[in-house]
Amino acid sequence: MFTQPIGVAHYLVVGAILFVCGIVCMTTKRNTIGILMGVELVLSAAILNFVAFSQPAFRVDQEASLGIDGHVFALFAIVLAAAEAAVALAIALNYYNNHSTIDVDRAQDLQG
Amino acid sequence: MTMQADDPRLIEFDVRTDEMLVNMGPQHPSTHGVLRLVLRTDGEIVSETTPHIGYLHRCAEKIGENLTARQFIPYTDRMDYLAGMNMNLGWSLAVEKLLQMEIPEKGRHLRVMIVELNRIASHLLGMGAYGLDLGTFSPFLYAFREREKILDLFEAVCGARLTYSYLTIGGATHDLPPGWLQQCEAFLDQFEPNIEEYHTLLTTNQIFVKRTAGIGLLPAEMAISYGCTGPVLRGSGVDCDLRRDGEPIYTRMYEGYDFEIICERDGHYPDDYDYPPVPKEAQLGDCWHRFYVRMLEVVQSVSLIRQAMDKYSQTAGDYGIPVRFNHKLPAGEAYLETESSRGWMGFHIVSDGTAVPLRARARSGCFSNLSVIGEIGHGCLIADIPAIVGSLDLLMGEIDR
Amino acid sequence: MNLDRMLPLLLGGAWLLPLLAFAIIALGGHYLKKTSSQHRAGFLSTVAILGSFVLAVVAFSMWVSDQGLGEPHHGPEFERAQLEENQTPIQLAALAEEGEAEHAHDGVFSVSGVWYIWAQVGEQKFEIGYYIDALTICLFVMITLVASCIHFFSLGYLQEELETGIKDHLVATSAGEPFERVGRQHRFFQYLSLFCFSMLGLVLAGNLLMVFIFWELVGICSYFLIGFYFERKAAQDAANKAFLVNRIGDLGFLVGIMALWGVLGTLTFGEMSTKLAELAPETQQQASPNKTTIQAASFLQDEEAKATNDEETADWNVGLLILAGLGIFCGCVGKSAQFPLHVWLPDAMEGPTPVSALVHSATMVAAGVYLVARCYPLFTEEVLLVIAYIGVITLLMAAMMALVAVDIKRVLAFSTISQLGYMMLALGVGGWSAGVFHLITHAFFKSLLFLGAGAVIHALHHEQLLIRMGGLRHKMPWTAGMMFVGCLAIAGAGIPGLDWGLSGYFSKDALLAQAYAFAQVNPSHVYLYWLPLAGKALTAFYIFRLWYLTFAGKPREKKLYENAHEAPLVMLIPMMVLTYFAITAGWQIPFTPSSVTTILEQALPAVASFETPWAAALNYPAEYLSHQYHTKIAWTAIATAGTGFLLATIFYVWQGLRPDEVQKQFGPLFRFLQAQLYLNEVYHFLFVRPLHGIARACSWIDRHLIDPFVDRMAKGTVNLARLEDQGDRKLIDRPIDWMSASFYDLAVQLKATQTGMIRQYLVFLVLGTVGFFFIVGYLWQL
Amino acid sequence: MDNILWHSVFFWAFAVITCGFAVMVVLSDNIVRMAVALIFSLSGAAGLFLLAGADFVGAMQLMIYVGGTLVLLIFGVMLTAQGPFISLKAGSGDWIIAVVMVGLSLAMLLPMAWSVPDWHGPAMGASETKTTKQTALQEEAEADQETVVVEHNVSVTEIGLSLVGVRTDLNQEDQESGQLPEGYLLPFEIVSVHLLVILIGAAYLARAKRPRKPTKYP
Amino acid sequence: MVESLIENWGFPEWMAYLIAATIPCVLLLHVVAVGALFFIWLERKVSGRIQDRLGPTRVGGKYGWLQSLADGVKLISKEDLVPAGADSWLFRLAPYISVSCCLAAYLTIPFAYGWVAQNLDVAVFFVLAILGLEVFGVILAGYASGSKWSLLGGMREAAQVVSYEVPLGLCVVLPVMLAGSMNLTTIAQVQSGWFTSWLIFYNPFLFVTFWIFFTCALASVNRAPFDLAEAESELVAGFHTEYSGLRWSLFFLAEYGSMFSVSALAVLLFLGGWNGPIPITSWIGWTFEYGWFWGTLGNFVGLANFIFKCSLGIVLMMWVRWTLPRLRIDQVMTICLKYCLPLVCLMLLGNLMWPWIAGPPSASFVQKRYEAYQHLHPEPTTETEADEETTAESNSVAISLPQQVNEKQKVVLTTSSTTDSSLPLQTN
Repeated sequence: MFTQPIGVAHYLVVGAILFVCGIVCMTTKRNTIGILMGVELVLSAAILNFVAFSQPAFRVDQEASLGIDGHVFALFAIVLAAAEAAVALAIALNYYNNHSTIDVDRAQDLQG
Repeated sequence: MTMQADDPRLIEFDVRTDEMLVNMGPQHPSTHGVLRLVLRTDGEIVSETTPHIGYLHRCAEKIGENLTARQFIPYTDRMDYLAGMNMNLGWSLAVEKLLQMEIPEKGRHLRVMIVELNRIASHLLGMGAYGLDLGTFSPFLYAFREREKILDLFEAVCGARLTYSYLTIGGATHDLPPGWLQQCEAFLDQFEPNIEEYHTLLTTNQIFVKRTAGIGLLPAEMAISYGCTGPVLRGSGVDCDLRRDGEPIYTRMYEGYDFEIICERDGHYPDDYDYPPVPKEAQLGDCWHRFYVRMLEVVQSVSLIRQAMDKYSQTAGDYGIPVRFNHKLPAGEAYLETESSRGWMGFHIVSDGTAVPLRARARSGCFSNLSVIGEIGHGCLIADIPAIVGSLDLLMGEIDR
Repeated sequence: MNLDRMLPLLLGGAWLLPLLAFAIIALGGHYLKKTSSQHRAGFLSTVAILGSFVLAVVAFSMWVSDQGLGEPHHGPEFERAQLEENQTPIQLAALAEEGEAEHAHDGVFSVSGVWYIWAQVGEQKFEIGYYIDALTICLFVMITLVASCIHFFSLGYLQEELETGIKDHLVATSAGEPFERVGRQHRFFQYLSLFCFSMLGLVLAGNLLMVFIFWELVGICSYFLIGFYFERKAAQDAANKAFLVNRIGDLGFLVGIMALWGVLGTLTFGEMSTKLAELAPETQQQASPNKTTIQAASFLQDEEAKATNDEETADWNVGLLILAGLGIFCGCVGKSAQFPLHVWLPDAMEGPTPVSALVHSATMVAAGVYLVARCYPLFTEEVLLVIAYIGVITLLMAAMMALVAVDIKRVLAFSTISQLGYMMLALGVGGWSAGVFHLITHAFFKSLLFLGAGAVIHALHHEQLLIRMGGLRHKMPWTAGMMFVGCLAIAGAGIPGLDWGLSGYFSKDALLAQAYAFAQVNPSHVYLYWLPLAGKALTAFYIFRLWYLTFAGKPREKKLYENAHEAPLVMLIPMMVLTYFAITAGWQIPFTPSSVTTILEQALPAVASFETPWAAALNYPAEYLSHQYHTKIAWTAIATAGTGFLLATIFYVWQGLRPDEVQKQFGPLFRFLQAQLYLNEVYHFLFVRPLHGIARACSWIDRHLIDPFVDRMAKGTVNLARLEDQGDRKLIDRPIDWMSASFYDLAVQLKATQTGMIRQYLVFLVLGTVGFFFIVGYLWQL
Repeated sequence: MDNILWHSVFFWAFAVITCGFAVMVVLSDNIVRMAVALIFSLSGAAGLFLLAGADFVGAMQLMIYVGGTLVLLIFGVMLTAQGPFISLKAGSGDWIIAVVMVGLSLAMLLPMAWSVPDWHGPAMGASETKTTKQTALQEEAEADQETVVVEHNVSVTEIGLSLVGVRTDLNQEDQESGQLPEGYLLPFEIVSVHLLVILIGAAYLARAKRPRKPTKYP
Repeated sequence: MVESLIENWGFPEWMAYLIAATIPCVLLLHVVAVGALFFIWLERKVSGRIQDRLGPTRVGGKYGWLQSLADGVKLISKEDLVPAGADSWLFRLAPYISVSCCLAAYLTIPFAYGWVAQNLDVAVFFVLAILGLEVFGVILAGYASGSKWSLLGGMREAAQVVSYEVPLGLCVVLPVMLAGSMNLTTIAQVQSGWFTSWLIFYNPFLFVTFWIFFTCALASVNRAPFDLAEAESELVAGFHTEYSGLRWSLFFLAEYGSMFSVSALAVLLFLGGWNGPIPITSWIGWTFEYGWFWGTLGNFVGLANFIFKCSLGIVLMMWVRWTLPRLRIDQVMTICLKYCLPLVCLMLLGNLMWPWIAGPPSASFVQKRYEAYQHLHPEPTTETEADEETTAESNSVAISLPQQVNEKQKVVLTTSSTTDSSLPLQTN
């Protein structure tokens, strides 16, 4: 296992696992902050894929790699994920402030 | 003192965190002795402080009812163990008042000298401990360096460094050893220039000023209404010092001495001392002013000692021979307050004619000073609590007795 | 002095002052209406009318200084006239033609202009303008003079109108006792000022339309003034009657104006004569006033010089012109209470006496005559003939009715109607200046008589019946004397030999002379001379009857007689002024050959009457030709007047004949005249009843034919609407409701998926995407 | 045994860390434990980035993501995790759904990941692959290999320049011909403004709600 | 290093890599451990001197130099208890996070020219990132030990991190901007020559930035006025109240380690790294041009310089610690955010404007920078022609660094398509 060179596919697998963990975390956790963590996981999976695709050494035809674009996209993704987390947390805290509960299931006001 | 809305230090709490009851417990490093403060905090902001005392209670007063007047002297030492001499003086003067006994003039000058020395030692430790509360370690060590010299002097006089029980009813247990005055003189000479150092170290240190100016603001009328005394009262601008306005039996000691009460009268302190200017953030009655009053009192005490030494050496006569241990006390009662370093120390003796007093009660200055903490100890940050407590210069021994 | 600028200003000022007074009183509000200060209204309007009088006199003096007083017209023609003194009428006609041909009269001098154009349709402008000539100036002076006197008189006469709490015995309230009301003298003077304004306006008017406007205004004022005591039922009816009858006349007047406008295309007096000239170019338009006949024949037989269409229009124009003339005259009949439309004047006596004096004797009723005088050139011969005959009929009828009238004011009313008849007769027979002169003199002595009657009524506390008066000459010597002068004037007393007489003598004499001349020229119309002569006798009889019944003899009612008293000075002075004019109006102005008639003759219009195919050639003898018969006529007139006077004295002074016996003998005739020839009943029968019938018929049609139809229509639509509503409810609503309900149910079911739980949404989201990828991934290959 | 590729070793190590802690985040109930697990997981991911030759992105991940965002989350946890909220148990029903979802999505993602042969790894034929760790000199040693892996590592200056709009990594001709896009100046500016707006919004949302009238004490 | 190992000692390739990786790690570990011990002793001595007393004298010889060893032995022997209310797993984990982060920071710090574990391109950035992680250890410790006081301590630490990281990050930008790359070696090389070429003396803005960097560094290390996290007087001992024994010593080690790394960073960025005030080595020829041996000798001198400067920095920290009282948490935040941040921005602006004010950088400076860049990205010519067709002749590496990039000049930017980021550790 350690002798085989690493390819994009390996990264994709790790990314997939991260993605799935993020989704499950989001769906099962009742704590708002838990859901935010799930979101973080999903975003990091995405960034991982970007980076994986940008490295020419990981694939057969080198030119098809994203090269610097992958990096730049990953950068933008990281920055925006941070900003998004800030806003999400602000909303969560506001909700907690007004309803004194962090439990997502209790936030059912907008139901049909 | 409620915090006004526009007070910069009012930290707006945003997320509604739950109130937290925190014990700045008896064994907390910054509470001088064993004071327990229950803080109701919300995040960093303290909304309510309630002091709990009684951890150092040794029921000295009850024991006082089974001892004769002079036997009670050592107990007074252990009340305010940093200013033992003042306690002895207080008790002995109260008894002398009951006995209507007059001690010779030389004894009085001796008493002044000793008491003022003890005041300096006490203030020095107060200053050092306050520095420790605010996080700097070095001033504490400088303070102890000076204090050690004074304790050496006291050791020379009465053999003890902390619990002296030297001044007794009728004068002092024994006279000053020869050459003591010269040692004292030498101490004073090398001590005075050092005071400048302490100012630079703390009083005018920008971070110190930031941590103390405007914190724990104690308005004059509140200080009076809570019965604060001593530097705490004078720090709030109330011009009151028993050495000058006390009972005649006590103030007679200080007759002939020219000294001025250290207090900010209409905007400035008595200008016969070269002292650093008051920073603009400091408001009258805040921690900085209390600290500043103590520092100036040290300088005042130095001048008093010098005068006392001259007077002592000039007057003839004995130093006040103490009465016998089982000296009978006349029936009746007497109450006298003296200006100790931390405030007024009052002693009340009720006797039914026998040598053993019926009731020996001590009224402690620190006790009322502590009672203010509830009032000025809220609406500030946790880090301010030690600063406020330190500025009040509390001593649990005197409070719990 | 340039007349053109000053005259309009002066007359305009005189004209507008009464309007100002009217406006102030009307708008003066509480200030003038308060009972304590009502007298101020009277003073105000009197001052205004005095101002107008002063301005009129100034204008008159300017006119005279500029135009001179005019000389009698018998100049060279006079000599020639003396020559042919005894020639036959035919030669007279020839002489007229030559005179005419020889020298053309240089047209009437007049000042006309426009103040304000208030409307313009196309190039037809409706303007407020003025047309001032000698006639206007004289009439201005006469009207303002008479109006001033009457204003002074009414200050006195309406004294009791000032108090509050006036008891009006003629009006019975429901409770039976007399009706009590507040005095309203201010209102009387308000209407009086308005009347003066409109009368002066009428006279000053520059075009027929403006005349028509003021014609109507005058009618309204008479309505107001007649109906002054509007509580009384009689006053209300009289006012209405007067107004309605006038309206009928005005209708004709309007038709006349329209026709005239159709023919001439313009309504302003100045242009009318020029337009007439254009219409009849080739006829030797008789410029000289003395020859009026136009050879209609030459006019009709248009030789080849004119295109054929000119021919038709020519006939058509003449027809219209006649219609216009008749229409205008119809207006005059209505206004001046001539034969068919005279019924309103006797009833109009309900108004206070000064009103009757001013409005129903001197001015308003004279308006008709003035209009005829003003539009004289327009009238064709036929129209003039009609005017003459109407005049004759009216004067005879009125005179006979006056014989039997018992109310002092009614007698005077009938006398006014007959005198107007005389004026119309004079104008009808071509005596333009005689008619107008009689108008002026009649204004003076008739208003005098009316004021006298007013003083008597005032003295007897509103007693108007002659049969209850008598012997008042002792109580009211001044009034009696002045009324006697009036009676003499109206009777035409004078000494033909010395050619001296009262004003009536001169005017009536000129009038009869003209009639005689006309009769001479046109023998078929000889009655136009004899009937007026007889009328003169009747006039003398009924006027002296009046005088005797009131003043002569013994008082019939003791109580009335006691508390009779001489009229106060404020009433006597105006009567004295009028008496003076009644006497001197006819005299020549000392040191000058001219008199009032000569001044009037300056305004004699150039007559351009047309020869029309219908009437035989009528010759209208020029006025100055009639002078020659002057003395002969005078003697006959005096004779008839004398007989009338004698007859009256026999009846009432010498009790020779007892009036009641005569009544019994001529019973039916007496009753016939008493009831004013039953004309009121005739009119009622002819006009009012049919009208009611028509009205009833119309209402029946409306109720029974139109209403049912409309109701049925309404019911039909209601039913239709109900039907449609059912259809809408059943056919359209039901399916739509069903659809919306079904959608709603679907929505409710779908709503269940919105649980509000974020985590479940996420699960759906993921399952959705995964499913999608599976489908795309695997099914794609198939 | 043949040559151990340290790159792969480290890759699997970091992969195990990342996935392990990610699963731990899911499984643990205590919110604080979840936070810590998340920190380790994302740090592991940063390691993976470094292994993939993206130094700058790795450092950014560490600094911004782990250093910034997660501190924020920790703040959130600290402020809210009082008393009962520390561990909110999810119902058992949710777990079943979760397992189903995991199964389905993995079944979809994994084959997809391996579907493209190109992604399996560098030069299938070559037994050895070069990783960033191996230096250029290494090639001489394997000169005999037929395909030579040209290792290309993106340097910070290139990223920096591309952000500013100058693409130094693409050869000149393509750039001139205009088919290839220039740098990322516009997105860079947009992101900066976007960030500003978001942070102001977040600050506004979470701003202190000053009580209308100052209470006796806050 | 790897190649020489393979050739000289015939290790298999992966073994070679393994060894090549472990050597730097061991070295670094020693530097930190020994450094910590030395500095603990030094702190006691310095504080004693400040407080007018001797400090440790008796333990282990003349100047009590074994005092820290004694402390270590004491700490190891102490009982390592875990409080009842604590979250045991996190409680145990916290110290290791702190220590590992602190040690990781040394990865990219060059002690002398070439003596660096991993010559990363983003070295500065990497160090900052790792320093940022250290805070997790403190927060977790604060939270995990269950007591209110430690939680308050942890929260204060978190608040402090939020406030100091931004100015710290910005201070670092200025030298990086001048040096043109984030690689610490390049930055140090740029400052070679007389001490005047040190960046601190480059322009006044940088001088002020150094002192701001120093303040923020103090805050990041929780020292002296900013040691709120473990404020004895208020919070008993802050986050590490409940810790005792070895775990507590780990925290202590982490603190001193990060103290050293921060001052190392300061030295490298501002004080010329391993270049001494006087370029003696270049005078006497101990540089790599004259061969590897002389180069290493020069490196040793550089190492001494570097260590001396770092310790000076640490002494400065100690001096500040024993004089100033502690600041309150809100005062700390105001200082970092309201005073340091705007000031740094101004300095940044000033530095940007500097070439406009004082004219373009001196030729020598540019030359040094160019050389430094060369070292990192050697000319393609010397490189083996890996790929002919891609390196067109026209490519020439003439990157003029971004600072000079301004619109007016048409910049010819060409780069070799093949650059190798790995450091030519083994030039020659």
